Amino acid sequence: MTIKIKFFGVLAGIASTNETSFEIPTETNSDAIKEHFESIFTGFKNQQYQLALNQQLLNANSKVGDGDEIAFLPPFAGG
Amino acid sequence: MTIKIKFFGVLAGIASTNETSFEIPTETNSDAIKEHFESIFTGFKNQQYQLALNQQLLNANSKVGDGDEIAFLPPFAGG
Amino acid sequence: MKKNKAPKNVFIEGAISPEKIATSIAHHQVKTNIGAHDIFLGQVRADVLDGKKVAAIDYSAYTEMANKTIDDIRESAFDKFDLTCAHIYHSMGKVKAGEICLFVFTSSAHRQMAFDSCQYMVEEIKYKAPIFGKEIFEDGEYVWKSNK
Amino acid sequence: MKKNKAPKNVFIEGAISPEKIATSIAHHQVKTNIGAHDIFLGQVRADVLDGKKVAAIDYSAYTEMANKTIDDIRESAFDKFDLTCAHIYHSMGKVKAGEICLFVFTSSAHRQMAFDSCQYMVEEIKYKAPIFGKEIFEDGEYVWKSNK
Repeated sequence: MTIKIKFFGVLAGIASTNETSFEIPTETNSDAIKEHFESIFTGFKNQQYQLALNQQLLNANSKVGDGDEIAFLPPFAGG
Repeated sequence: MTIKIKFFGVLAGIASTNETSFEIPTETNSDAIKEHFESIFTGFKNQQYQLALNQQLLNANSKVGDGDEIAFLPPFAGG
Repeated sequence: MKKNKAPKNVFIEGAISPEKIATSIAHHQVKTNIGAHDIFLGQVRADVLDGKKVAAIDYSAYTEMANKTIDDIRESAFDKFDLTCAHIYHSMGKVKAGEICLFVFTSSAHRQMAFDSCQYMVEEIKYKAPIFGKEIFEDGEYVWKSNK
Repeated sequence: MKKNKAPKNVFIEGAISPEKIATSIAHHQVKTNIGAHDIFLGQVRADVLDGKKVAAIDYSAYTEMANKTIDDIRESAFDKFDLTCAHIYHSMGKVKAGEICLFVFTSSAHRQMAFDSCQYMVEEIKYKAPIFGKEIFEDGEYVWKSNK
């Protein structure tokens, strides 16, 4: 299963990339994905951010499956 | 003594003029001026309007003397 | 706040053009302490009254008093709100349906002040400035407009 | 209100020009049921942080989600307010201090709806749209901006 991962703003800087994919054997959840990337990019832990699943902000841990898109979103600054 | 009189909007139409002067022997008041012009231009009585004395709206009867300017102002429609 | 100088003339002959608005916006780009602008535009509506359509409004005013009143409104906005700039223009004479007759422009460091002051000034102008409008129908007849 | 069509792209490369705003205003002159427009403009401030002056903001966004979010905000404004038109544009990439980065334009028959809907959309965009901004100082260093 492949999950598409996107990083924005300060998080893209820490990860040194805007986008990656994440291969997993079975269905996973958003908390697990968050932990995984916080263990790779330890700087994420010092940042405030939210996750979006398929362009919807997540309020709670959610199931994530094949083809889903998870985005790591730092604070918004539009306008 | 000369008082300057100005008419605007619908009232200027009824009076067929924008401006006139009003000669009086002694100091008068705004109610007297109003009555005077309502007797000349009877159509004024059917109109809603306010008076301004020297560019200030009047809330009550006020003394009017030489050189003062009285304006007859129908409802405002700015914007 | 008291001022000695004569009030600025807010009246423009005929409609207010989109180009004038653009020029006014462009003039504010040197003021880099501004973070938010709010612009209100009044546009003449082709209202239908008794089956007849409004083609234009012909504006007249007690010019000296209107300029003084609007200057006072502007000064009171500076007292009430934390503003960087405030500009007001109103049409005089004929403005066709679809054209702009009122332009109120406020600028501040932050958006709330720009919004609140713009709304405040528009309401004050509508109720306090001695400006009169003849709604002219397509057939040439007219009625006098009232904000009340 | 549900829509099937793809959301409109609100992003414009670089600053939003006063001419674009003028053109947008001019396009509304055929809509003679409009009586009031409200236009909000966000302008980049030359804020001083730790003694260093902001020279520009470099905007980036989660484009697809931002367009969808802003489209939803616009649709909800039509549900909440009696609107004739609503337009939103946001800059992408670098916008210098003094230049315009956000343009929100509402039109209605009457002023209260134009004011209220413009303010509503600006607040919603600031808090819900995934748009990011790097405040770039005159010396080339930067900090990430946050609306919270």
